[in-house]
Amino acid sequence: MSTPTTRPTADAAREAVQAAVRHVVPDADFDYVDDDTPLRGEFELDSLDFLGFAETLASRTGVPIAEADYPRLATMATCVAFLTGARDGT
Amino acid sequence: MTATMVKTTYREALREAIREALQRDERVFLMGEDVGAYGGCFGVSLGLLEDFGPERIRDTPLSESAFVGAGIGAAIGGLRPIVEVMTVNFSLLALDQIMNTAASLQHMSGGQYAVPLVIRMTTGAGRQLAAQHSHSLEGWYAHIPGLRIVTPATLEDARGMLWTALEDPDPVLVFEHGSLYNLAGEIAADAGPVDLDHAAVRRPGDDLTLITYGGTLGRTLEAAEELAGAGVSAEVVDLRTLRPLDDATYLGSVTRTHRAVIVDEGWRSGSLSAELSARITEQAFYDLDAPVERVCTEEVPIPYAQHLEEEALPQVRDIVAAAHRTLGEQP
Amino acid sequence: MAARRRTPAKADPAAEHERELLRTMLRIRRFEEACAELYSATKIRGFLHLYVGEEAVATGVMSVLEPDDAVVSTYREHGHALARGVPMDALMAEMFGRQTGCSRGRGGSMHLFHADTRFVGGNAIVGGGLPLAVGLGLADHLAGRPRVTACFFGEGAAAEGEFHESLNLAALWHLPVLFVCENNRYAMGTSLAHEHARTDIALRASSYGMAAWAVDGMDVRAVEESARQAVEAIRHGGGPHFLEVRTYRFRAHSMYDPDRYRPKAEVAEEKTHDPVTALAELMTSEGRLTDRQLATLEKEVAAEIAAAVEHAEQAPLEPVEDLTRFVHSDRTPAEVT
Amino acid sequence: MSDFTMPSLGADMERGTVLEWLVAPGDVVHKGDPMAVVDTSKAAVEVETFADGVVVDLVVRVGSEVPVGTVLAHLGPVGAAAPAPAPEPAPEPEPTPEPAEVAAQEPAATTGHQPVVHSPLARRRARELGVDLASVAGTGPGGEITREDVEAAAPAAPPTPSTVPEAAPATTPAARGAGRPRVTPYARKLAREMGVDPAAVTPHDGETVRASDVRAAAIAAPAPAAQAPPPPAPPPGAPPPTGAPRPTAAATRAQTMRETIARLMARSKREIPHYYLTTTVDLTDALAWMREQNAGLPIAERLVPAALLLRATALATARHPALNGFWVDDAFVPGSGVHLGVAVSLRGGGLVAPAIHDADRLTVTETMAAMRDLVTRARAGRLRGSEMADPTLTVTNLGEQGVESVYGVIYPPQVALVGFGRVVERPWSVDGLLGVRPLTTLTLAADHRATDGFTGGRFLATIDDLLQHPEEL
Repeated sequence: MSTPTTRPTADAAREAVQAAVRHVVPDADFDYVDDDTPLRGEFELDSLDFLGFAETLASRTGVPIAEADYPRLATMATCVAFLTGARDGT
Repeated sequence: MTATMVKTTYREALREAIREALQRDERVFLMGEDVGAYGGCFGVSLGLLEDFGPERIRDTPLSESAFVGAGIGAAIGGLRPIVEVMTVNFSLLALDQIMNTAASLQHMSGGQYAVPLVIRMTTGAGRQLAAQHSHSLEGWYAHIPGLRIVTPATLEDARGMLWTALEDPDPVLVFEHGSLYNLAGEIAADAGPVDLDHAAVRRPGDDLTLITYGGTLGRTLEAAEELAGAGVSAEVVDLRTLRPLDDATYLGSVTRTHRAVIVDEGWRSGSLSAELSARITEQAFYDLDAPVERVCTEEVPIPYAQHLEEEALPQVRDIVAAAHRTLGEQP
Repeated sequence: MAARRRTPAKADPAAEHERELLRTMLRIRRFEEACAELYSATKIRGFLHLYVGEEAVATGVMSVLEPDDAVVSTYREHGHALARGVPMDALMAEMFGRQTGCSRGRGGSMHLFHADTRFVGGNAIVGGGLPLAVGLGLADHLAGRPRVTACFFGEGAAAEGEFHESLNLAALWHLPVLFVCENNRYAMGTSLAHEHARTDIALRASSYGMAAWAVDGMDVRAVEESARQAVEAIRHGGGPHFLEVRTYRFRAHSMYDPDRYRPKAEVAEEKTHDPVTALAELMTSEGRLTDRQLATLEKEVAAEIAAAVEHAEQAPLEPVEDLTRFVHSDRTPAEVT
Repeated sequence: MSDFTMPSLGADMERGTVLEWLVAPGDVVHKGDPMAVVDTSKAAVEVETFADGVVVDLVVRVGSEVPVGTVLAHLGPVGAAAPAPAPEPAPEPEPTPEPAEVAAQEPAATTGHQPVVHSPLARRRARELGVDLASVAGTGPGGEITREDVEAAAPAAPPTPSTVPEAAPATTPAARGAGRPRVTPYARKLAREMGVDPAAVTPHDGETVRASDVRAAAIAAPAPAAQAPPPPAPPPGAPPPTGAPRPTAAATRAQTMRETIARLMARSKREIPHYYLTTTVDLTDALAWMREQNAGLPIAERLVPAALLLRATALATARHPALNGFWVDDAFVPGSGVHLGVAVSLRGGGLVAPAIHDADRLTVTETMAAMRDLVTRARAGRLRGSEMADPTLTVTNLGEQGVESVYGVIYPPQVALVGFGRVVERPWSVDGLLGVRPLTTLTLAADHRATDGFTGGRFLATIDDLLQHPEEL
């Protein structure tokens, strides 16, 4: 995985999160999911699903995701913040 | 295990087996059309005449019935003949001796006359030899009680089956598929006799069982490889001995995989594949998760033209398609 | 020849020998007559091919063979088996399909085998025994044993490919085989002239480069003399020999045969050359056989047959559990020689 | 005095007809003389006498057919017979009268209520159409009921709605059972063993119920008491009927699966005397080790806790074979390997528990890969038959769904089920000090017929112990 030179925009990050969820839950419906809904609970992601979700997310955005980062992928809001590098970007 | 490996071919392995037999037992001799001066129609006995002389590497006239019968008589008379019938097609001229005499003598004499005879012959199609030189009749011979039918498909079996066959007190027919003679590979330098009682699992698998022997083993293994690419794990069973059939091995496999595809170069009707299918149905019916599939030769005298011959014979794609059918899938 | 008792004999060995020939022919004749009756009474089943009229052939040829020699026969082989010395009890038990039969009840009339006397069977495929005999000869040839294999077949076999293949092979390899063609003039119901463009079988055999001649098969002494010459030549490296023995079968081909294909007058005429009575009359006229001796002989033969029938009636059946025994050999390779 | 009888001239001859007498009473005959001409139905044969004597009388007339062994004539001793010049002349050999062979035609009428139906096709159509054959009048030969008769007797509309086009040729699989899928023998056997009604199983190819379909229907949550993923509503947009098993007619499918679970679990609770054991496992070291392994690994290769739990269970199972296998016919049959059934929830409802084969021989990484592969394929409907068929012990990880412990119902004929609860952080005493530790509750439901609590206890202790030394996994 190459080191990203650019971070996704918030919209791109949001889109990537949705795509990554749909990768494991093809019919996932985001219409009723607000930014603070826990994704694992909402979409019944088990640990393997979550692994697939994280994997897709990383490959789509180019943002490396360490195991320690998993807690930051809890909701749409935290995901977007993490991916766009709100605080600790490089 | 640090067995030294040597390069060999199916043809050379057969020749070494004959040579070893001639050396080990002075009662052994080879007899058949053009086995001596010519070196064997397929070159198997090339050079043996020079080493063993014309009494033991014995050319015969074109009299299949007489020299096969003479082999039977010589076996009763205390020798251990290896009779080469050039091809299975010509063996029909000796069918009376093979069936009415060799196979029957032991029983109809109430056990007084065993016939320790080995008859070798080439079988099979695939070389554009047309209808009269392309038969696969080993399954037909496997119909006959009193005979043992073996079909070496590997270098080890080509090297090892002959001696075990000679040790058998009853007639053994060895069918060598014509497409195998040039098969090359490595074999242990000390490779020797092999057992004739068991089928061999040539490739383990879980999803279905491909049952074959002789000339179609190679294609069946290819098919298994292709299936693996599609996520299907196919077990390949090489029957090795067509009579008596080692039921335990292939039925055990089918009982585990629940699906069977039989690949047999013989014609379908009244064939060995039919026998296998029947036995599977008789003995493993409640373990079948799909109807037994058979991949056989089209019911036609084998035509000369290459594309027609290819179409007539079992091909990898046919095996793969049959395998998928047992899985209830489109290939 | 187990059940045989010696008739009181003068010191004339030739006469004694003739009486033995007569005894053998009588044993065959009476045995087969008994078989016909037992067949009609359903004690014997399957096909029953009788040798009545042809007894001199088997008797004459077997007389000159050694115990080590081998005999390959046809499906009309009761006479061959008896003359070769297969015990009558074992033969009759086989006709009855019993365990003590010479083929344990698996062969019947057409497949009598007896390894002890190297009687390699009744072969019921016309011509099928010839290649086998060639192979037995080949084994002796390769092993350097001075043995002879006598191979019997009818003139019908001369139309089979195996006949020609085998004669050629035996001559080509110079094998110790005596081919005995029992020419009884009918291949089942087809007469010689209907079947062969060239009816002189011996002549055809000689074309393969082996000594071949014809002999009167109704005269046991002529058959014996011819066979003696042939066997001696073979045993001394003379290669295969061929005897065409001209004979006649007095009865139909098998029990079921209405015998429509040959004139009754012909049969009647041939019966006047009955080899059994011919020898008996000759010996009587020349003073080597008394009526009393003949009567004794008949009585002894009748007793032997009665005992054989009695044995067969009492003999056990092979247990059905052993049905598939002998499909493959019970023996290890070392035990098969 | 002796009898001259009808001889048997061949194995197939049971009777013979006297065509002609060649002798007359008073004639002296000798052994071997022909007595009569007999028609064996194959040929006319002269038959001989096996005895000498004088013909006393002829018992059977010319033209008579009699069984083998019947006395045809009597013979007396030579010289004993009266001269009897030509008494009662033997009947003239006249042509055999034609036997009165008017083979009575079978009456065509059928008797009573017994329908004459030999045609499997007619029988099948009757079954398909719900026609009572006893009520059908046959128009075929001998009153035979034909397919047309059955169809004419059928109600106007087929009793079961069928999507099969009428014109489908009889050879197409779709036409075989009027919409009712075929069931393979193995699937049938499996269904019986698992208490599943094969008729209620939906085949994934829309045509043939195979073992995998039965498994899919039967292997529901091994712990239905605790397992309660609410059957979700059918997903929008019905998928094509031949697609993956997952979303086909979800409501029906969920219903079927529900019924199967009901039957199977009822059987389990009816037949299996369960005992339950539970223990709490400290996962501190295991998770730390896992994080260490995962550090620097691409996401695709990282481990999840379930892989460690499975691995530990597999190793423990290999060491306690009494829990690994089946209770069949009142006896324990050990499994041929450690094939761990892994409960996988299907999106759209239901669970399957396919096997990881020989799980005890896999490393943690391989276990992880096998689990990922299995779950992916389970949800794509691409499980292999063998995976569906032969788990020897099932593991459920309902902790993923948030519960703290699961007391499962054993999936028959297996004899044990292992459950892992959620990993929770709790106060925990270690070496006399209190700390906060990640814990999971490990449970065992086991068949008391196969093992006792002592065995089960040691088994759980082994899993616990293994998880304390993750580097040895």
